[in-house]
Amino acid sequence: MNCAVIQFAGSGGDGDCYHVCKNILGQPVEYIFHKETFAAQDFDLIILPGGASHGDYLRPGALAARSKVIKSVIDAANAGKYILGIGNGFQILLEAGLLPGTMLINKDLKFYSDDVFVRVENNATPFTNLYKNGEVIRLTVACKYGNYYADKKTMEQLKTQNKIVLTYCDINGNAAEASNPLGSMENIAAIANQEGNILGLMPHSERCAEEILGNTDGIRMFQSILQYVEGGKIHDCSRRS
Amino acid sequence: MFLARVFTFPRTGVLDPQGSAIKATVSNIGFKDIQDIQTGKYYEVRINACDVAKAKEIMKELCEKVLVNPVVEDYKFEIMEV
Amino acid sequence: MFLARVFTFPRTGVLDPQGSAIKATVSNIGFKDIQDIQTGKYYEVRINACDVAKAKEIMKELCEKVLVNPVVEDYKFEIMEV
Amino acid sequence: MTAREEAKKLGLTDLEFDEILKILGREPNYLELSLYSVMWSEHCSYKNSKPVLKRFPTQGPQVLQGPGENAGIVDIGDNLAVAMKVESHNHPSAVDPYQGAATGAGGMIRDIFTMGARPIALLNSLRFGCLCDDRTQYLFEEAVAGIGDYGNAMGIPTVGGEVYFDDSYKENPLVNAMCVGIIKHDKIVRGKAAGVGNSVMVVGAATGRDGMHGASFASGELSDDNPDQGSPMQVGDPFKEKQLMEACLELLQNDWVVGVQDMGAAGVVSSTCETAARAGSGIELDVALVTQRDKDMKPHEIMISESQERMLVIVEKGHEDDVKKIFKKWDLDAVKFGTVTDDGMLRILENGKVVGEVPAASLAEGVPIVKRESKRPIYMDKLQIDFLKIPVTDDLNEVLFKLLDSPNIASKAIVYRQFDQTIGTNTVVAPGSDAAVIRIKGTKKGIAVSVDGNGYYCYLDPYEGGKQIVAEAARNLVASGAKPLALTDGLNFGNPEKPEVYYQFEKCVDGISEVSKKLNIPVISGNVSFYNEGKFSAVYPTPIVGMVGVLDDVNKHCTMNFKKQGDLVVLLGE
Ligand SMILES: Nc1ncnc2c1ncn2[C@@H]1O[C@H](COP(=O)(O)OP(=O)(O)O)[C@@H](O)[C@H]1O
Repeated sequence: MNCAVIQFAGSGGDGDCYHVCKNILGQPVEYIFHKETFAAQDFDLIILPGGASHGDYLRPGALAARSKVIKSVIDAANAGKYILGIGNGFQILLEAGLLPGTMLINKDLKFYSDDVFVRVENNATPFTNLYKNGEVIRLTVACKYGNYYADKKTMEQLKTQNKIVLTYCDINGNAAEASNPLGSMENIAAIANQEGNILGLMPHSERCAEEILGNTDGIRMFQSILQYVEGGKIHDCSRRS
Repeated sequence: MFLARVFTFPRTGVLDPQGSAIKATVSNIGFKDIQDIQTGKYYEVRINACDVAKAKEIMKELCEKVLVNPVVEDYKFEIMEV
Repeated sequence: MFLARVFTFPRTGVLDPQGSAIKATVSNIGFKDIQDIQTGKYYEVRINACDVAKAKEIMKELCEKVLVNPVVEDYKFEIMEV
Repeated sequence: MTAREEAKKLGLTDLEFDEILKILGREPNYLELSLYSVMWSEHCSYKNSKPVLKRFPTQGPQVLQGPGENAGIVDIGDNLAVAMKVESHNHPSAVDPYQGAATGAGGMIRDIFTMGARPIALLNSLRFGCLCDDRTQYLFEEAVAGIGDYGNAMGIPTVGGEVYFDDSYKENPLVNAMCVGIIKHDKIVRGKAAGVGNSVMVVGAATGRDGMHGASFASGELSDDNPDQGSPMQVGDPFKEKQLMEACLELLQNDWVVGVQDMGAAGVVSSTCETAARAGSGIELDVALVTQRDKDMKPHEIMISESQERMLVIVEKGHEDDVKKIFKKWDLDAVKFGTVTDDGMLRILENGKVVGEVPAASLAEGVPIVKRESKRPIYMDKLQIDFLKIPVTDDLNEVLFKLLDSPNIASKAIVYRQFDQTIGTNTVVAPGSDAAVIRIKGTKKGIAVSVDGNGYYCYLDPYEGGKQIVAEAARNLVASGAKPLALTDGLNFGNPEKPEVYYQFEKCVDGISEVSKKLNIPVISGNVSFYNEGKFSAVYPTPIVGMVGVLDDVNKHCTMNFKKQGDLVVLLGE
């Protein structure tokens, strides 16, 4: 699986995503600087990392979504490549119009950094197929604008099309108010686009991928994509022969 | 040269967590006559343009492409020559 | 009932990192005629008061005690009856 | 106004003015006086503390860089080293807690990447008045948000710190930040302006009028009539600093870089005279070439401005365009505005015309050292009590609840939850434990870091208090499985002109020295902040110690929670 990690101006989680692809998944990975473009066919997975692109000035992700590289990201998305936006990367996807909705400031107006439980709502995506539906996993959030908001119509669509992928919950999987620390609508932690090849998630799966860091619940997200992509390739080959 | 003053504010029905928090604080510290506070952003933009009409056109584009997030924000602007 | 519209903006000489970053981005994406962008905050406050003078007084206190950080911000407000 | 009167207005004493006359052999002009005024302030010159700081043990085979540079550096083996330093931003934080704390963190981070090290962890040490006070609540919340927003936007995890509340800090809160970076031995860069003819450049943000005379402001007590409080507050720009950090770390890979220095307090003047003094050289510069944010800036304003997110870079002649190219990639300015000379002078030009000229070393090191009187405070005798005479209540449960309810003992999660603790994917042990543990990617190693202080102990007995905090920091590291290597200190005290305060200062330093010698944990960097007083009170003597230790196998770290039922619980020590 060929991976790309976009480096927006001010990205902070780019190194973390690169590390996971290269050292944990053992896959080829390249950085792409925000002033560059790339060809969709060169990559299978494109990661928009977390951090605070452009200092989160204006609105988180707003200025990064206007960088030169975004055109390539959109082309890749249209070509059916897998796009994963984590944290600030999710916000950039929202600002770029690749996913619906937006992020408001957290409900207590403060940066929030802690482990949270999320429930897998839909494992029929390239990003979650190694999880079970309804499974509760532990991930780390770290953001000030993670309070997902969408208008009524969008929310209906997300629900009817089953595009809500992860929701905040308590350890037993219940979506209580207290287990929704950022105030997200419908406890949303991650959503996918209609076609299912773009995922935006607020918690940082890339930081929960190693035993030494005390949590490996996140690595399965990357393994899911790997399996999906590699599986697809084998499938392609067999068709060609 | 023209100066545009842009205000953005939460669209009707959209939550304004800052506004509610400030409102709660000011009630607590004794501002009994404050009914409601809404928060938004304010921009002053200086534009090189030949006339007001052109400046308006530029500002409309700037607001829609960059300054405003239409999912949650409405906006207004005023333009004056400076 | 009165409506006050409050604008805050950076005091002269105080850095406006947001404004500069937005300005840099809009130049990059082709807004050649934008000379300068300054950012501030905008508040709409609804006040119960018997007359404009009283509303003004309340607003002045609210701005100085809560809404504005005088170390880095200046402010203006307008009041209208609603 | 005579030059002497002007000097007085700028905070220089008669003795210092006489010294300037002696150095120059003539009367200084206003620009030159301004330079001496900021460089000879306590904040920049350490004139009140230098002789005492000499008592610290600063050597050891593990020390690669001791005090005197932007940060200290200690060897952790495998050609790797750790850079670290503590710095205070107390006075700015009392005026604008958000920006004061943010720019404090920013300055600290610059000190680390200036040396060529990549910052991998932040810590902080905070002291505020009682939380029942509205103003304190505001200061506390804003300072925490300010530090948090800056570090979070920089993408550097905050892994530890401490917070105490006590009335003695009500008027003058303490905000100290600590940064830790990682570097290869052969990539260490020092702040030296060496090599006649080499180019002196300013990189990063444009220069504005912000924080004028901030350094001398930090060296006076907080009061309403301090005129410097009227100058524009420094505002932090973490986005620009992040770009600056990446640009500098890229720049420092090149061997044509001669020296780099952070432009912190007293910006251009401190960075130029200090780098020149360290190399025994001089610098000739033209202020008109410095990129300016504000209109009509005067030469002295450009020289002493404290605009943030700027650095001084000295490169071999002919490499100016290489520097520009790197900085352009990160959307930053880089301009050559001076040249290294061999005459030891800091020569300031404006559009080619000389407007000031003083020996660089006299600014950096020439301040007349002040001999302060030191006197044991009387309160110390009154405070000694017999512990056996303290009555024991029947209901110890209630006492326990009371203790747990105290903000000083309660969990600090409301604070560190506002800090990104895990970005960088190295945080093995996050805040909430004795020390934080960070793994070093590409090796089996880890480091443990902790920051500790105890104003109460130091107030009761400055010497014993000083000893305690080093011991506590060392215990924290050892309990996490690390071998302590070195420490950095932040010395926060009241007005040193008061003999009782000076006594506290001296004794704390002696206590710290004593234990760091015994445990072989040398002091490799630090910071002194005096005049932490308000109208009504002075802060407790509050030295803090940041310590770093190494774990050869990071898997063998230890955390403090009970692991399983039936495990033995043993009390070690007396
Ligand atoms: N209390 C101290 N203990 C040890 N070293 C100190 C102490 N205070 C200052 N230093 C050293 O003196 C030098 C100058 O410190 P400082 O002026 O705080 O740095 P900066 O130039 O970043 O403001 C640094 O190398 C610092 O490590």
